Parts: sequence; C-alpha cells; structure tokens
Amino acid sequence: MNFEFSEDAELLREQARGFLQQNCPPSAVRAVLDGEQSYDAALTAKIAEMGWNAAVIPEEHGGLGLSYYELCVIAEELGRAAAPVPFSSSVYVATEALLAAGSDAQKAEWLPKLAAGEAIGTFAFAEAAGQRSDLGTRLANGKLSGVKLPVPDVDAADFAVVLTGGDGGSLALVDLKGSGVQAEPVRMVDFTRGHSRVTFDGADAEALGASGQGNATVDRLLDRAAVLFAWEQVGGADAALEQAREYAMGRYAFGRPIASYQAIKHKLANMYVKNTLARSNCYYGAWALDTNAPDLPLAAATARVAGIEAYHFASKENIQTHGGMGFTWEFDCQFHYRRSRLLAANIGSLNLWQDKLVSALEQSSAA
Amino acid sequence: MNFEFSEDAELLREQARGFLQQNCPPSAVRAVLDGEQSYDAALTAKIAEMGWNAAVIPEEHGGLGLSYYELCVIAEELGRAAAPVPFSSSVYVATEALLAAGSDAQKAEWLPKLAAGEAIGTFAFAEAAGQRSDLGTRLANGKLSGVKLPVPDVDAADFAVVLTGGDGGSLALVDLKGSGVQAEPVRMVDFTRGHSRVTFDGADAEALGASGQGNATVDRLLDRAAVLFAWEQVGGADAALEQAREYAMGRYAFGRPIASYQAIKHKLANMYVKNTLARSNCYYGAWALDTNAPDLPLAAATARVAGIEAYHFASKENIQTHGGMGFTWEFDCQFHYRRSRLLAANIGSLNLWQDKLVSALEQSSAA
Amino acid sequence: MDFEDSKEEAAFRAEARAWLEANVPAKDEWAHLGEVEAAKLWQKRKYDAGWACIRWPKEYGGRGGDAIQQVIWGQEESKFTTPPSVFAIGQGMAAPTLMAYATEEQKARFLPKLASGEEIWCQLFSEPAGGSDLAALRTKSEKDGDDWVINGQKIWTSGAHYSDFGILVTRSDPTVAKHKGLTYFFLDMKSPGVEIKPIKQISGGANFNEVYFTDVRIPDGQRLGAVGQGWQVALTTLMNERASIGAGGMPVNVKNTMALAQRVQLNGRPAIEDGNVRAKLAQWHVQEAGLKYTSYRTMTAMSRGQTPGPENSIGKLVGAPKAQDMAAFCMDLMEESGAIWDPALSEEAGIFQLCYMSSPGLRIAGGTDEIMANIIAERVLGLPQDMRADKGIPFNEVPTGSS
Amino acid sequence: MDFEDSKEEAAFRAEARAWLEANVPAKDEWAHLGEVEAAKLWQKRKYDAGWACIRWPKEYGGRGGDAIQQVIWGQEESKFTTPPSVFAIGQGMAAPTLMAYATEEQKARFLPKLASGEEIWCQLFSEPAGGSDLAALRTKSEKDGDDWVINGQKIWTSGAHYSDFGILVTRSDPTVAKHKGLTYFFLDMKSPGVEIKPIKQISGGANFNEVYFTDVRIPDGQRLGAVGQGWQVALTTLMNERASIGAGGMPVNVKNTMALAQRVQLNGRPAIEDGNVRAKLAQWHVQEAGLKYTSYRTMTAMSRGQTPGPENSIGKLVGAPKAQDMAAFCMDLMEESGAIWDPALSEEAGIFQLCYMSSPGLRIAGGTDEIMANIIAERVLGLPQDMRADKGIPFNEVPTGSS
Repeated sequence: MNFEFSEDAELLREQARGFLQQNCPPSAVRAVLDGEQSYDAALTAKIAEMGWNAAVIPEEHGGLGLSYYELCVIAEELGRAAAPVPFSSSVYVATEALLAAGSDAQKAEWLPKLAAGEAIGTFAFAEAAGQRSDLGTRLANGKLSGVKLPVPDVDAADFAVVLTGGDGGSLALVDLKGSGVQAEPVRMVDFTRGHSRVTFDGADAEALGASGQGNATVDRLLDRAAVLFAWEQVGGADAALEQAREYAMGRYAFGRPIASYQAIKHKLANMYVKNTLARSNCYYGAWALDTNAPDLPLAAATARVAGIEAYHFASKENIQTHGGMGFTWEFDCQFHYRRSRLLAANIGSLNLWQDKLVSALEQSSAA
Repeated sequence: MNFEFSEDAELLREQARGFLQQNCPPSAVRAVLDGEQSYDAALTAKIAEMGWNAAVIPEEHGGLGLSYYELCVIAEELGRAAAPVPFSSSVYVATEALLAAGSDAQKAEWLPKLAAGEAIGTFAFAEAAGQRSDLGTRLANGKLSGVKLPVPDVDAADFAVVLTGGDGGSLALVDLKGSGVQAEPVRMVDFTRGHSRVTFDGADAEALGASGQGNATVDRLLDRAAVLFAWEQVGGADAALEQAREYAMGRYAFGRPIASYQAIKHKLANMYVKNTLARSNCYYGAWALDTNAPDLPLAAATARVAGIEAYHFASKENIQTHGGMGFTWEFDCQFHYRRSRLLAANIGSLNLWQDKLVSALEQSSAA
Repeated sequence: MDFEDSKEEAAFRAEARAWLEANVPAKDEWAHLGEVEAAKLWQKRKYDAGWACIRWPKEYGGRGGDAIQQVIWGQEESKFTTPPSVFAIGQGMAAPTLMAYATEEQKARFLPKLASGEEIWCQLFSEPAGGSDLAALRTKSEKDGDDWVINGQKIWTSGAHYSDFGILVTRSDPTVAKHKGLTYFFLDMKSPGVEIKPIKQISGGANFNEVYFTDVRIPDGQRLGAVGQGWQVALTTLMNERASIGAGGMPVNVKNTMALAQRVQLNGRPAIEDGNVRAKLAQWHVQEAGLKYTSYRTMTAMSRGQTPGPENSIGKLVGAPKAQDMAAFCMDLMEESGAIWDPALSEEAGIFQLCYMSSPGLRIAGGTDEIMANIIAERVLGLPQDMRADKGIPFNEVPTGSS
Repeated sequence: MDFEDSKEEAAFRAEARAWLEANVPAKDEWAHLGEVEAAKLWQKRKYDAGWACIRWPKEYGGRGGDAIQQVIWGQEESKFTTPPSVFAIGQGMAAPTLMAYATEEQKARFLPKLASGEEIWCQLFSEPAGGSDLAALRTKSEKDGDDWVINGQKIWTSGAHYSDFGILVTRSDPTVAKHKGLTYFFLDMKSPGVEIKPIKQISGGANFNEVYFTDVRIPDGQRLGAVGQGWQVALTTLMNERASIGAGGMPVNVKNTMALAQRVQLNGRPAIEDGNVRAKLAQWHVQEAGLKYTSYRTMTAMSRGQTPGPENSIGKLVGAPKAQDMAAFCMDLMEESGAIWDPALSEEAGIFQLCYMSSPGLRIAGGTDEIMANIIAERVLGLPQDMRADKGIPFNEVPTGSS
C-alpha cells in the first residue's frame, strides 16, 4: 500500500507553494479583483515558464510527460493561492481535449505551443442557465455559428474547444483571434477569473474528433477535469481553514481567543473533517486519473462532490469565523468565497455530479 | 389577529397535562415497554371517561362537538407523555373516516360507541415496505380478503377502516372481532404501541363510502390526521427538549454543568428553533383543520414535515445530551426516540409528505 | 383562532390605510431626490398628520399608540412604495434612551425633531476589537473641565455620514472591570475631530462606516446616565433594538426559488420534478411558514399587551443561513451560468448572486449565528452563560490577543 | 501511488493467509461453544503457531512484528469467519500498560496468558459521574497495611462478567487537584467485594456492565506506577486504545441502502430514481469512500513506521451519525413498514432498525461526537482547550451538581 504522492511530487509541491507565495500573494489576487484586467498576465507567463502547462503533455509534443500526480499537486497549490490565471481551462480541459480527440495535425499544431506557454486554450460548452440540452451552436462547412455563455478565460485564450449541438453533439476547435468571433466580458461572482459571452458568426473552425461524439467526449473530459478541479477546491478549502484558524487564534472575545469557544472549535473541526474526506477522495481520483482506471467516473464524481462541498463550507464558515471583518472588501476571505462558487459552477454543479456519482455506483453494482 | 388557542382550549391543556402526569407518568410507559401488554388498557379507559375520544364527534352522534383546537391540545399532551394508548388510530383516523365517508347507518352504529369509549377503531392501509401501490386486499360480496401490515392498535380495536385495491381504491369497514380475521403481533421499534399483521380471509365487511373513492378519501383523511400527528410530535419534541435541558443543567463535567458548553447550548437552541417552527406550523394546521380551509393540504404537509423533523432531532439529540446514560434501558430517553420513529412512519414518511407539500405549493402558485 | 383584527385594531387599520392612500407621495415626487431628502419628505408628512412614531407620547411628537398599532401601521405602510426610512436607529434606539436618561429640556429639544425626521441619529457602539463582545470597547473619554475629550474608533455605524447626532459609549475608566468603566454620551456628528469613512462590503454595498474620534469634545451635559453607568444605559438602547419579527425581506425565498426550478432543467426534466429540489423546497417552506406563523403568534401576544422577547432571535438565526443556502442552491440550478453575476444576463437580474454575496453579512450583522444561538440558549432556555475569562478583571488587564 | 504491498508486506500477507486457510476452525467446530470458549479456542491456536499479538515481543508471547504487519494480519483474518475476539481490551490496553509499569515478574506471569487467551482482562476506568470527564472518578482507594481497600462504582465495563483481571484507576487523595490524586492498580476480578451487573441498552443488547467495589482489597504490589501518578499511567492505557481506522463495520451503508432503494417505490418509481435519494447516497458515498481512502493514507504512513494520530477520530465522528441518519432514512423508504422491527418481517432481518436503535450508542461510547470534535480541534488543529472550571481546585471542592 502506497497511498501518498511520490517524493518527486512532494518536492514539486514545495516548489510550487514557494513559487506562488512569491508570485501570487494575496495582493496579486486583489490586484485583479480591484483592477481592469481579467487575469494576472505576468503570473500566467511565469507559470508557463515553470513548465506547469506542459506537465502532462507527452514529450513527443514538447511536454514534460509527467504523471497526473504532478498536475494534481500543481492544481492544489493554485487552488490554495486562489491564483487569478487561465490555467484550469487551458490545462485541465482544452489540452485534455486535444490529447483525447485531436487529430495528429491538431496535436502537432497546438500541443507544442501549449507546452511552451505560447498558446492558451479554453472551452465553451454552456449556452444558458440550467443543464445543457438543445445546444444552438453549429459547425457547418468549417464555419462556426452560435452564442456561448459563460466562456472562461477568453481574454487570455488563443483557441477554444466548442461543444456544438445536434445528435450526440460535436466538438469544434476555433481560433479565438480569427474573424467572426466576438467576445463581451461578463461579470462573474468571482471577479478574479474573466469570463465572456462569445458570439461566433461564421468563424473559421474545424471539427475536433468525430461528429456526433461530442457529448461522449465531453463526459470523459469532464471526468478527468473534475479530479483536477477537486484538487484546486481542496487546496482552496485548506487555505480557508487556515485563514479561519489563524484569525480565531488571534481574535479575543470576553478575554479569550474565539478559538477556545466550542462553536468555533467544532466549526473548524467540521471544516477539517470535510477537507480530509475530500482530500482522501482526491487521492483516489488522482490514481484513477493517472491510471485511467475503469473506476474513473465514480472516483471523479466522488472527488468533485466532496471538493465542491468542502470548499463551499470552508469558504463560507471562514467568513463567519471572521465576524464583521469577514464580509468587508478589505479582508481576503472573499477570495475563496467567490472562487468556491466559480469552481462549483465551472464544469457542472453539485446536482449533476451527485447524479453521476450514483449512476456510477449503479453501474458498478450491476457489473 | 388572534393566533393562539382559546382560553377554553388552554384550560383543557392544563387539565390534560395534569391528568396525564397523574395517569401516564414515565412508569406507565415503561410498564408497557417492559410488559406483555401492547397498550395501557386502564389509561385508555380513563381517557375515554375524560371524553377525549368524543371531542370532535358531533353532539347528534353522542359526541362533545368541540372544535379541533381542543383535539390538537389533547394530541400535544398525549405526545408529550408518549402515552401508550390506541388514541391516534381511533380518533384521528377511524373516527374521521366515519365522519367523512360513513353512511348514516354506519355513523349511527359506530359514532356513539366511539364517543362513549365503548368502541375503538383503527386503520389498515399499508401492506408492504415502500409506498402503497397495487394493494392486494379486496372486498367482494361483503367479504374482505387480504393481508395488511402493519396495522396499529389491533389488540384494542373493535373495527378497522381498510383500504382495498383496484381502480381508485375503496374503503371497507370490518369488525375485527368477527370471523375470518387473524391478527399476529408484530414487534415495532416502539414497543409501547402494539401493531399487527392482519390476515382477512373472507371476513364480513362493508363498504365505507363509494367504490373507487378510497384513495382520494384516504388522502383527505391523512391530511386531517397529519395535523393531529404533528401536534403529538410537537408535544413529544418539547418533552425531549425539556428532558435534555434538565439533564444538562444537573450534569457536571470539568467542574461545570454541561449546559454551559456551547456544543450543548447550541444543540438545545437548535431543538428549540425546530420545535418552535413546528409548533407555529401546527397552529396554522390546526386552523386549517378546524375551518377545513382550502389550504389544508399545504398546511397539513407543512405541519407534518416540521413535526417529523423536530421530533426526530429532539429525540436523538436528547439521548446524545445524556451521554452514556441516554442509551441505557434504564433511562427514559428511549421513549421519545422510539415514538418519534413510529409517528414518522405511521401515516407515511417524510419523503411522501415533502412531495405532497411541494405539490400543494405548485397548485397554489398555479392558482 | 382567527386572522382578523379586533374591532379597535380594524378601526385603526382602516384609518391608517385611508390616510396612506391619500398621502403616500407618488414615486415621481421623490424619485429625483437623494435617499435622505426623500426619507425626510415622507417622514415630515407623517409627522404633520400625527402618524410618526406611533408608540411615542404625543408631547414628543408621537401618536400615543400601542405596540400592536405600531405593527399594524407597519403592515399597512409596507403595502405602499415609500421612500426607505433612515430613522430606524434614531427613533428606535436613540429616542428610548433619551426618554429614559435625558433632561426634560433635552427631550423637548431632540425628540420632536427625531419624530419629524428633521434630524437623523446614528449609534456609535461597536469597535474593531469588540465584535460580539460589545462591552470590550476602548474608545477613551477623559474629563477636561466641563467637557469630555473622546479618542478612539467606532465601526459598523450605519448612516454616520448623513447623521446629525450620535449616541456613543466610551470607556472612562479602564482600571475597573469591563462593564463598570463605561460612560454614555450623545454628540453632534459635525463636532471637530469626527472623521467618517465608508466600509465597502464584499457584496459591493457600503451600508456601514468607520468613525474616528480625535480629541472630540463633548459637554458633560450630553452625558446620559452617571459616569461609569454607561453599560446600563447601553442596555436600554439595545433592549429597544427592533425585535425582528418574521423572516421578512429575504431576497431569495421559496417563491422565486420554485419559479427558477420550474424554468430550468435538471437531468432532462424541469428541475421542480427532481426529488432533491422538492425536498429542499419543502424544508425551506417549513422554515418560512414557521417563521411567518411565529410572527403571528408574537403579534397576538403584542395585541394582548405583551412585549416580544428574546425568542424572536430565531427569525435571524433561521433566515440568514437559509438565504445563503438557497442562494447557493439556486446558483447550482443554473449550472455554469450560476456564477454569472450580471444584471443584464443573470436570472432575475442577479438577485440570487447578490444574495449569495450579501448573506454572509446577514449571518453576522446584528449578532452572529453563534451569538443568536447563545441568546436562545441563555435567555429563552435559561442555560448558563459561557465561562468568562474577563470576569472581575480590570479592563486593561483582560487578555486581548493580537487583534 | 499504488495499492500493492511492499515485497516484505506481500510475503507476510501470503504467509498469514496460508496459515489462516489451513487453521481457521470450521464454524461447526465452535458454533456450539459459548462466546468466551470459542474465542479462547481460536486465540490459543493462533498463539501456539506464533500468530498472537503480532507486535508484542516474542518473550511475552507475541510475534515481534510491526504495525503494518498487525494491520495486514487483521485484514487477512477478517476475511474468514472466526470466533469474535474478547481479548481486545486485555491485549490492546492492559498489556501495553503492564509492559510499561509492571515488574518483570508480573510481565512474565501475565503477558503470555494474555497472548494465549488463557486469561481475559477488562478496564475499570469510567464512572457514572465521570462521562466525558474521565479523570473525575471517585472510586476510593485507601492504604491499609500492605493492601489498598477499594470502594466505589465503575460503569461501561465491557466483558467484566467473564474477565479474570481488570485494570483500575482510583482516587487515593481527593484533597488535591483532579488529575493528581489518582492511583492505578490491577486486580483479580474474583476478589471478594466485586459485584458485576449488566447494563441493558435500548437496542436490547447488554455489552457493558456496572462493577461495584465494596471493601475490595488489592495488594500494594499490584499498583502500577507511583501513588498519585495514576493519571499518567491511565494515559498510557488510553494512548493504546486502538486507533479506529476507517469507518468499517457500520451495519447500514451505501451498499445496502442502495439495494433497498432499488427494491422499494417512491412516488410511483423505484426510489433509486428519486433525486433526493440520489443526493443522499452521493453524500454518504463521499463519506464512506473518504474514510476508506483516509485509512489507506494512514496505512501508508504506518508502513513507513509512523504512528496514527488523533486525526483518526474522524472515523467515528463521521461514521456514527452517518449510521444513524442512514438508518432513519432507510426506515423512511419503507414507509409504514419502516417502524417494524421484526427479523421475520423486516427488510434484511431488521438490520436498519437495529442500527437505528444502536447508533445512539455509537455516537457516545468511546467518546461522544462532541468530544471527538474537541479532539480534532485541540489535538489536530491546535486550538485552545475549553475553559476549565476545575483547574487547580482540590477534587473534593470541584462543583458536581446533582448527578
């Protein structure tokens, strides 16, 4: 039994944490929160220099060919720092889409650029409130038309993986810098992660994978992404717990630290429990992701449900622990409260993943 | 605005509480719990003498013709005392079934006896685990056949209102003392309320109400019964809170009462909150029951859902507050823990009533 | 049991409604005015007609009515669109304190202008280091001739920037136990040395202020209660903090949640058909209806002349976390779009997202969830207070940590 | 990351499994025996073959193995149906304390018989007035010549009625602070003056006893540790309370709950299709899987030679309330039949109802939910202890209330 990350991965974690403490302190998050930019471009560039974008891209495509454990470690640390970067869209989804469904030519075109940090990708799946059905976007004769909302990280991205409608759905690859693409910024609950409403009006695009396989591919992609999102969530949830703990130890009421009151002690203990369960489920998710285990759908849904809940709880009760200061703009508690909601929405909600989880259980009990 | 019970009803409450303190102390509940009898026959007789069975039966049928507020008060006090008597089956369901669907002859035969305490009724709706569907019991040519499980209070009851299957369902009235009726005791979670498996094998029975109207009648009956069950639940939940409060005040750990620890304080505050919301919803339920308001389905479901949850929470956390002693046979915490589960099951579960509640909301929002 | 007014109540309600119908200003009469001017316009009109401050004695500009009349007035007024009030703190908290502790001259000078809306008051109690431990305040008052000199900082002061006067608790003696060294004043908010800074919230709003005092002078005549008795005076103020009746006014509720669930899809069907959505709606309806009918019971008690007690804390204790839970749940129902907070694109102009961002404040302002649970445990159920580490210790020796 | 044994672990596992396959007694070999006789039969067989007490030194009858071997042995043994052990307290708690505090002679006398199962021990710590405050025990020990005379009452003593010996903490000096006046002994359970009464639980079981002491004499030679040092000795015992790894053994779990939901109807469809049922199953699976994988991480740490710490409290803190919630939920799924608790009629012979009635005990025995949360808060997160009203006060002056 060896159910911990390798020493290499742990070394990478230390390195990543140090790097982000240096390059993504709270002031960097706040700069995006308060400023006009939708992401931290300098940090994004430095992360690319660190090679994180290239982690799991095979060496033949210019990547580092590391295991997914390394990527999970990076995800956790990015989540802990609430980093305002377009990493998840590009690395957990767009890169994976190319790896899973890209033609040799598509891989050859984009993967080296992604690995080198010369290109950033994103994904455009959703169109309206509620669950996806009857998507209106279509690819015909190399031209893409339709409206996608919300699309993450458009400001930073060079291309997007777009889910189009029709029987079974299809995926398209579109150059976001080309003509026929119009993006308007959309304000999100999390101001530190730019999102847009993107109108494709006959934009040049090409099919990614076989026609009619889009929905199935997206399901597989989201299983993989869910594990990585969950690691970001666990990182964020732990950071929120740590914020709450520090504040509760230093804040006195009635002559003693508020951390000595059971209402606060048990609140933090509950955070710890949820975070620990989520982390352990994420370990299994990492294993299933790296080994592409048949169990991945269950492992991914379990990690995602646990990650959503742990981060939601920790981020809201962190504010509560801070009392009045917690809901002021001046304090940093808001970073995780905003981010937790974004990550909960970005690749489909708790409801969706709870249902997927039980479907996976049904399949494994029927098998 | 007059949203409290009348002075008469409050007087009745005092009287009822005094009567039950006298005649249904914990030792009386324990006698049934530990003994061979499935209910307290002496208490049952005394309650009949008090006229409680007759409360809402019209005077023309030998009843007292009181309002349902009085019956709610009685229900609350019976619930508080966890009284081991066949009252709810007879008064909240069987009597109501006769009032709602009985022919003049049936009313004339049974209501005076019910009012005088000379007869006790019960109901037999369920047949198997899970929600009712495809009931197998049938009434044909005055003969009833089928198996009902669980049937409450059969040992005490003279007749039963039986739901039979077929299109729309039908109700039958059957003399339990007649031939073709075989009852075997069934052990319940709550040992203080006798239940049975009843086999009807061509038992003499007559239709109650029109054929094919049974399910609809039962739905209406259960709405009415739900309010009264909810009052029992609120009474029990308050008793459990009071037990917990008393124990927590007197029990010391680390040199101070456990009631001074926030874990216990907030637990009891939560009980109080749930009990208060349930009680207030029960007030509205009482009004809707007494006035037969169009809103009764919503009011009843709201009271029942609140009552189930409040009693469940209070009865389990009462044990928890008692620590080790709480789960010993010797202590009385078990009375409410057992009873809360019985009342939660007896006329359909939380799931069923939550669904009914939202259906009622949908209807009222569509109206 | 009924939902009807008594005969007297019905007559009062009819009179109130008739006056309101005739006198509520049309929206275009005040829409162009600032918040404060609009509020003053409406308050003055009520005052002139004898509808201001229902329960106050007539000599101070009130109506001389009772608690249930106040409730009925509030119900009727809330049926109209009127300028939002900015007088709640002055009329609801400062005025009862003045009535109890001010000189006759002061009452005659200040109360009618509070009733008429001519002057606005704010409350200067909370401090950064205090929080739930309100009495742990540090703002210093030192006697200097006939004046007191005030130095320190207050926080969470609603309306400080438009207030004319404020009620203020200070520490006049840090060498005695926490509750014993306090002294209570009122002051002119335009006094030299008073500086006001708005506090921005994570929801984007700025309903509160920080107020800094630098050598602010207050005449001794503006002291309320004896030196060192400030806590007793403050309790009078706090007891009059408006009993929060009902769950009223939560922006996300069963109604708009159910409507959303009827509009969006979940697992290929309208979300309203999903068992989890239904179970949650049922639970929330139990809470909403329970709070509503609890408020009916409170009103019944009030109409019998009783005063609402600490049991009314449940409105906030239940309502605030419920609003947060419902907001998150509704955002989940919108899937990816749930994280959009853009009035032009979000369902119902972003009310769910706004509620998500403002509900943390609801769970804290006016007493945290944890304090509310303590109030119910201690004042309703009679459980013991938490153990106090500061009991009987001189204030300046109480441990304070780093904050 | 992998789920495989190291080479050494795999070899050990294979050896264990081979021995087990050859030596586990067939059920009919022990089904006719009493609980204690059956347990002794199996223990003796393991002992004779060197498989008893994996981690103990060989000189005391153990195998001289390490922590991960112990876990592997446990995993393999649990795959067979064997007589339930009655030795956990003796081998897991009494023995480590003897190893630390007993004389060499005593160790030689008692440890091998503990390992072989020839003698059974019980633990006499808890008292009626103690509860979560374990050290608040009152059972009196007074020196009388070379003996100590014991008077008082213990409670929650598992296996007292079939135990040969017991470990016992007593109060030898009530005039000093709570933790300072304790003295620790072991005694022969057949000593005159020891009286044992079973405690019936609400589930119907009687796994615990009350033990009364009336002038029971214990030779001073059976004292472990110095007079007044009983608390330190007790901590040694308690530190060895088996770290609860995983959520293992909850009678109601996702598997049988899901199976039930597939069998019964809800709103006209199989309950498993209901969104609320699915949401709850998902939540519970997250907990079960989370505990399972947490135990994998613990085992990984153990196989690297680390000792499991207080973070393992989460197994019980999560598992016990979950069992209670799931039991109630399953009973709800059965509608009216859910309240039937009759092996002949209930689903799965009444396992859900039994769990409903026994889960309150799970939430309390071995540390209440509240104590477990405190342990995590204090020992894992490093938060301060609760304020102590009994700190430094002579035990006989500590307030005790009516109980």
